[in-house]
Amino acid sequence: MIAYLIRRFGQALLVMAVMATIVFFGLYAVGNPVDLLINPEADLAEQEETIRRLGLDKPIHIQFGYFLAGLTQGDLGTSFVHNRPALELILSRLPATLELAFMGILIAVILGIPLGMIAGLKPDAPYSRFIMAGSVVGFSTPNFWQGLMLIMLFAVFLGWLPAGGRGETVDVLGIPVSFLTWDGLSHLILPAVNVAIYKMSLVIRLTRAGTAEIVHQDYVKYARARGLSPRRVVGVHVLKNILIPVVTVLGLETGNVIAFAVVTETVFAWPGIGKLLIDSIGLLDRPVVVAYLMLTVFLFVMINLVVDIAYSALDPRVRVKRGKA
Amino acid sequence: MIAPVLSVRNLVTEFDTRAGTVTAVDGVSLDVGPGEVLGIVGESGSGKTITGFSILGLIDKPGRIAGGEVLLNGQDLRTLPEAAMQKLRGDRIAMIFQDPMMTLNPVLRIDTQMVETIRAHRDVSPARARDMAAEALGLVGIPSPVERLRTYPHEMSGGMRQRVVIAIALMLEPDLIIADEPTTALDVTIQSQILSEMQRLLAARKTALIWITHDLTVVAGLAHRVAVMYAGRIVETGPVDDLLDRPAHPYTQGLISSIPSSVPRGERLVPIKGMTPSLISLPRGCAFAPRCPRASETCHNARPEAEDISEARSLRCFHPLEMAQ
Amino acid sequence: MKKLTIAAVGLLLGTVSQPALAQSLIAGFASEPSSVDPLYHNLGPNNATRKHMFEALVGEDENLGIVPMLAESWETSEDGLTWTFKLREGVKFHDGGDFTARDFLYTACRIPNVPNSPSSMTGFIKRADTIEAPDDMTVQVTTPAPYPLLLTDFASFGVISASANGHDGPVTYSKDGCAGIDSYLDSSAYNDGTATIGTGPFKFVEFVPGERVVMARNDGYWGDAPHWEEITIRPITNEGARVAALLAGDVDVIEKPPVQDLERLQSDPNVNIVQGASSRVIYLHFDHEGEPSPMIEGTDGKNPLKDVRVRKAISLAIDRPLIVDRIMGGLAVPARQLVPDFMLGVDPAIALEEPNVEEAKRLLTEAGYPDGFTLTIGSPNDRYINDSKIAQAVAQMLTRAGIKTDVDAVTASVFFKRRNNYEFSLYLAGWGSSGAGMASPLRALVASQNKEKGLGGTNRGRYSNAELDAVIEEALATVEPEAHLALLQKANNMVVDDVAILPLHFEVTPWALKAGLTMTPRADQHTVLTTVRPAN
Amino acid sequence: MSIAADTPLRRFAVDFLRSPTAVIAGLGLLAIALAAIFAGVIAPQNPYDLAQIDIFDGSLEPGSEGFNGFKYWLGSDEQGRDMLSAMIYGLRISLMVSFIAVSSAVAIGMVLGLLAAWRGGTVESIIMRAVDIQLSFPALLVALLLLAALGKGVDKVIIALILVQWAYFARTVRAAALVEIRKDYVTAARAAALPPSRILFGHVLPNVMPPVLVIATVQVANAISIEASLSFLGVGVPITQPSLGLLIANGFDYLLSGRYWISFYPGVALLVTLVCINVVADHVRDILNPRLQR
Amino acid sequence: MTALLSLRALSQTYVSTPDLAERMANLAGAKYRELRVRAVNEVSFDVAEGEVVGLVGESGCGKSTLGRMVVGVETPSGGTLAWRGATLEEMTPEQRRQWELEVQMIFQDPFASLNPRMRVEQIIGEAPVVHGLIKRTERRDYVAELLGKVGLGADIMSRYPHQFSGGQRQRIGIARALALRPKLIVCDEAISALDVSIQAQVLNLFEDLRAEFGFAYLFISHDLGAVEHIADRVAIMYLGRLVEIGTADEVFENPRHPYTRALLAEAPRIDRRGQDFTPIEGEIPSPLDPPPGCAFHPRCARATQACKGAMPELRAGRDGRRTACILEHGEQP
Repeated sequence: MIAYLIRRFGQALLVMAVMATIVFFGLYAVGNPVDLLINPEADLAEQEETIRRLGLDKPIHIQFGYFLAGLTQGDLGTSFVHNRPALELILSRLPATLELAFMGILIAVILGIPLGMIAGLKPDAPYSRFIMAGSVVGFSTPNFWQGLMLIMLFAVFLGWLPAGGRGETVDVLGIPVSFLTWDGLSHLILPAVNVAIYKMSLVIRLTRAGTAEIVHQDYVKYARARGLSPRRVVGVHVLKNILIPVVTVLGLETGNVIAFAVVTETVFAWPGIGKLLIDSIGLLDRPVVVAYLMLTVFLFVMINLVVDIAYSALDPRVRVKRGKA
Repeated sequence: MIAPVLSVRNLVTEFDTRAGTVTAVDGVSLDVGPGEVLGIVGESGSGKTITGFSILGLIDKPGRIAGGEVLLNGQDLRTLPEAAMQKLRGDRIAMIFQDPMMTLNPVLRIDTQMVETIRAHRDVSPARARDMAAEALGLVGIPSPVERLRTYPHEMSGGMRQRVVIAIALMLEPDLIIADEPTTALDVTIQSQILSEMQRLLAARKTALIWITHDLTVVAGLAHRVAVMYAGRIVETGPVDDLLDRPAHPYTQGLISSIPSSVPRGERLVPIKGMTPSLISLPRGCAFAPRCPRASETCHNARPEAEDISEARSLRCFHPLEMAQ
Repeated sequence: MKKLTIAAVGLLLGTVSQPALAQSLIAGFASEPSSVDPLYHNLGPNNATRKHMFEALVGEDENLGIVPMLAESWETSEDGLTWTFKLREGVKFHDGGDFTARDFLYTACRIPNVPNSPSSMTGFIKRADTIEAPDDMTVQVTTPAPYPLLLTDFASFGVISASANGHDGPVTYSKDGCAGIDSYLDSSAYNDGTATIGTGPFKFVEFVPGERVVMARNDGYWGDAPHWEEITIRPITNEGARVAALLAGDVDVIEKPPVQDLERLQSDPNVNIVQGASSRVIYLHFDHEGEPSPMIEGTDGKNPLKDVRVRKAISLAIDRPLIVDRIMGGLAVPARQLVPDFMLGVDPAIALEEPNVEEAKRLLTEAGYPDGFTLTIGSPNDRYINDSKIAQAVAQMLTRAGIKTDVDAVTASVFFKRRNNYEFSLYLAGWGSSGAGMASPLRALVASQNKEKGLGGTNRGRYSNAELDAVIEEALATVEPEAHLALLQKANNMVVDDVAILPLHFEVTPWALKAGLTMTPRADQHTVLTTVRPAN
Repeated sequence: MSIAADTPLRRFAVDFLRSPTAVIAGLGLLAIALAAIFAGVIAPQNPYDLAQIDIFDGSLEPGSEGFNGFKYWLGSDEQGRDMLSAMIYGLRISLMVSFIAVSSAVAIGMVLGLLAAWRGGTVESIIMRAVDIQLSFPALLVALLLLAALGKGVDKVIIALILVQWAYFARTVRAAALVEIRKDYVTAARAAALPPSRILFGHVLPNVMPPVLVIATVQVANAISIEASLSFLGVGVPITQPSLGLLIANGFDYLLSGRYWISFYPGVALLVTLVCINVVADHVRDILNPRLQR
Repeated sequence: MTALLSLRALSQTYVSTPDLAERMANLAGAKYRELRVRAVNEVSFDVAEGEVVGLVGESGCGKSTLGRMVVGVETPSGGTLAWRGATLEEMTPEQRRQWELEVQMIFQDPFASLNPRMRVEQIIGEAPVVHGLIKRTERRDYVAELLGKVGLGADIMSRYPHQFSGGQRQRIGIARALALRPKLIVCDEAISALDVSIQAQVLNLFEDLRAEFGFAYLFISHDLGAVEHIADRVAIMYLGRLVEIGTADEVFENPRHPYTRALLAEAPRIDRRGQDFTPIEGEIPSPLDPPPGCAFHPRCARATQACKGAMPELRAGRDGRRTACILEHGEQP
């Protein structure tokens, strides 16, 4: 287990280092943030002054050196635009994104697994075909288009739910969450559904494929031969085995949601890190972009870790390989 | 004669495939008495495994039991509702599967799988069920059964796993155990251990056993009576010594003479020519006719019916071998 | 007329008698202020937000005319080098402190010293040699040369409270740093509200980046009491989402509804559209220097854009009213000069050109390009209203006149980088003029690049005309209004005659409000919620 | 032995034709591909030729006639582009981008994956670490950053898509190849002392292809979707050569204004294309999955 | 005369060393150590031209690994392997090629051993063309001839493996091995996946081919009956080591090693009825952690203290038979 953790963190550090370096130099190549930050009426002298003030007059490798020096002290740099530590800026937006991501995943799982199992148990029934057709469509349409349609339908035509933004939040342990009030929840539903549709289609497909395969396994037939009730066979013997691929994929998808939230957050004006990233890329706010990427990699690794732990809780066979000593 | 525990009459099981309906089990009749071991011998595709599942009523789509009776202690199981069948499986009739790797659910501990079986049939406390499970494990020669209960299937060797499965089968003292090639996947020394345990336990309990195998040599040492299956039909039955020493059906004769140890070293084997027919395109007459050295015109056109050729033996053949005595 | 007055009074009474109704306002902004520190970042949304809480020494009305604000009156000395501002009496900061000349001096001191400012306000005070306070209610400013745009500069930044910034003693301003002040507050002190103390009609309540800025009515405001008890600014960057939020009732007013939605919004009884001409001109700038020019082909390495006949041909080929009609949905005013009619420096004698493709082709032939050439227009695709669509329409029109034109539309960051590296032969951009009127685009867009004099800062077409430079410099040193105007017009005529730059249109800024609300549009496109009020 | 089945390909075809849904989707896909390939012949207008489109005909409703008599069956956008033509050409861009990107990614991933599986050791470690790094990062973000750095352009979108997809194939190929290499037919080939290149490309590769092809099909759909999302976010293909995604993004501005057709029809076209691809891929996967066969 | 194949102390050890992360973890107190599996442990025997040697053992005893080393698919980690007197190290490229071609293999699983995407003609004819044994134009005729030898018609040449039954596939696999004109064929459980009635056919085919071409076979199997039937000499393996080797008659009639005895006693036979099984106890130990001394001692009824101490050597006893058991050796004069 220790070796496993070391391996994981080693890999994370490597990815973070590679990414940070590439992006640091990559964004430098894109352009000069001052061109965007500065008021166009400012004259050339003032532009140069700003460049100097932000440390952008130095050669790129020197800037990178400063960045590395800061890094050793846990300083990921200060946003050019917001004049706040990049990490703090991201962390302030992170709860919103995480809330969105987890709500989306939750919806996907709560609806997706039962639907997928139904479709897998009775693959030829009309309702199963309907579920699968729906999942193909959900799987196929781009996220932004779905978001748009949701807004059109529920916010504009029906007027049931707000079209965007984050509603009222309540602090829980110092973290603002919005699902505890009706206002907050009503703002959360549409974007969460937007996030959920694709994941749900994925979960349905995975669950269906898993169910269709697992019901033919010997141990399922054996469970029936032992006189177990169908409820127990499906609810324990089949479900627990299906959860293994579903958890694996969902773990990866949670990371993807955090990244893909870029689109959803743009469409729904959800104040999360995805929007921050788009804005920061647009404004070439390099410290924020680099810090975002490093944080995302870190989150990925943490999520993968959690997934692996969940995975070994679900699948005892994995533990042997890990536990060898 | 003592009333048989299980009596199967004219059992027919069909499968719908793309190429049409396939009769996997075609008019099978057999009896097993208390404490008796019946060996069903056949090559792959002969329908021996399907026969086992048909007795338990575990035939899934696209298959179905198309006719016949399955009498357990005189009661026709085919008329029982599914709920009653479910109560019966694992309790009155237990089954042991071929591959001990695939039989136990890999993600559930041994105790979970044993306790759920007991509690599906007996109204006992979980603690009592655990005690029963541990007792059963001890009975089949598993050392330190209480600790073993907490392990997962993959943590055991193949032989140990098969012992667990046998323990589960014996646990509720069924009237009948159907064992489908339970030692094929095991090494010779382990097979020998399992066979020895089975002999010991069955003799003590008067449990009827149907032992399905492709290996005549195992049957020779274990069974009281033998039924030989070919292409979905039982072609010959009889007491083990009688049948193996004086086979009447050319197929049985062929099987015996295919066994290398049946002839002295250096002598040529006399194999059956040709290959096992596909169930999709069975010949019109006797299914064995194309491979049979004794086949006549009749054999190619008409199906032989089962006939009793002596008190204990029956046969499906137009041209049986002469039996000494 | 009398009836109307009664109705108005009734409405006023109604509002007074029902103070609980509709007293809070939520606005959807297209972009978010990067800070609520008024001196941190010279950026549209920051300045718009600032106007609610912080006031400048002098104000700009909706057409960017100069009006008294914290200074009640001012005068210039004979030589045009000394300005004396009389401050308004009785103005109090949100924390109850009195506004005095000391605060203005402190503001001037902090401007060049805001930590990490990405785009500071320094340009607005650097023309001043000295800033002094002869008494608490007077500010005296001297400039090294006559400088007519000082008022515009002083209208551009909000005055902060010295005390709230932790400075209690007297302030002495000096260009090289103010004695006695060692450090200045970081903008984070503003973002959390500790230093966000102004004199404006609204007080700071909270700033949640990415989510909202909330402000409450300043009951001690010296001017007209604002209508709203609480206002909230929510950034909703996506156009569609912004409209949807308005239609769904999440917000009461949005800025910059997409022009393509206006038609529908206008017919919606629940929505009221307000629009006003802005000072932002959308223009095409030529590469006046590159030879060969990077994005021109088929001319054997020559840069045809250096030939005024080609520039005239391009101008003639473009049907500006058609662009305004089809691409801008009527929400723009075709332009030939760099600032709109209501601003200083426009020459009413210069009429809009009639598009004439035949004449354009003739001019091209005359210039030696009978078969035209191949050209690519550079354009941002997310900076101005329909920017890349305008570029496409222009490309279409130029193609019809014989210049095969393609469009290279990229995101703003990339566009500006490439523009500043002179990678375009012809590019589309926009310019929002300040209250200075024509002087603003003249000195930035067409004056030769000159770092010392602060000229040509955005002249990325590298147009250089010594004669024009002389006129502009003279105008910028002439304080006397009429003479100043005459010089601006003279320069303007030179620019138009030489087709130095090619204005396409002025943006008209739309706002969409809930039915029953109205507001005053501003030419600087700032959304100032103080002007939002129930319509009658 | 199944009837009339001769070659693996023919067997596959027979299985495929058994599902009406898959056949319809396959035919739809074929029609879409043909329309895209022969866009120049089929489309009534060349939407990329600025001399052919006229701003006078901007924003016409479906079925309207332009002022020179041209019929806009699906309406026109604000530039006067015929939506039908723009969609056909957009489809071409979308399909071309994703097809080139995915086939390049397959080629790269396949070579590296086979190499990793065959050589093992350090070569495998290096390749697989690179794959891990690539995969531990969401595709959209990588593409977004890359395009921010490279700028717009069809070629750049393709590069970005290759970069985000190669690792996926490398991993799949390696996993599949490891399974195949352990199989006896490879041992037999090695026992027969066949040259490694022959074993790898002649024996292993054809058996690794089926799962790769299924994934490739899905990835084509994915690539189309990512490209559309990138264009929506404003970093995709150039505006004068709109893909379906860019057409939708462009029409997004007009959706609420009642000019639904600018966004709606490209959206439908995209949906139909992606659904067809996914249905075909699903079915192919089912055929190739031995565990689902009855 | 020199043996065709001779193995001397041939070993195959798989080592997995802790990686960087595991070594770092060890610094923090974890106990990752090197894992060593001695799959084949100092095995020595010869195969003469035309001789059939049966190699018997239970799963995991290393018999397949041994077979793979003999055909050159795996490289031994120790000991020597010599073909026609030349060891691997000494072989000239020409000798090496000869060894590679002259030793061929037939596999257990008739489904996995044929490339599903090749036609029969290519499966059988590819290697001889590549190695220049025949010309490309001669391939059809050559393959047809080989198919005839294994009892299949030439008309199946353009079919794919999935169109055949297990027995037919095994015959195709045999034809593939024949195509390189081998001298030694390693049969790795070559009949155990087949139906009983087909097993006999294939066994007969092996004997016929041997009679025609004079092959030597290394016949690896867990099926004592088949080995007894076909082998001239028999070698018994347990946990990577050879425990007994001798002529088939000797070994089957008079097994010396307790393990051989147990195997023979426990193998079911058609002529043993109503058998009272008296199995040896325990399970095969993990090759990762083999018992000290004689690996069989934990299961051996006759084991003494001495058995735990030292690994008994494979020593020649009377009549050229070799047995690895100290009890056997002790009995000898």
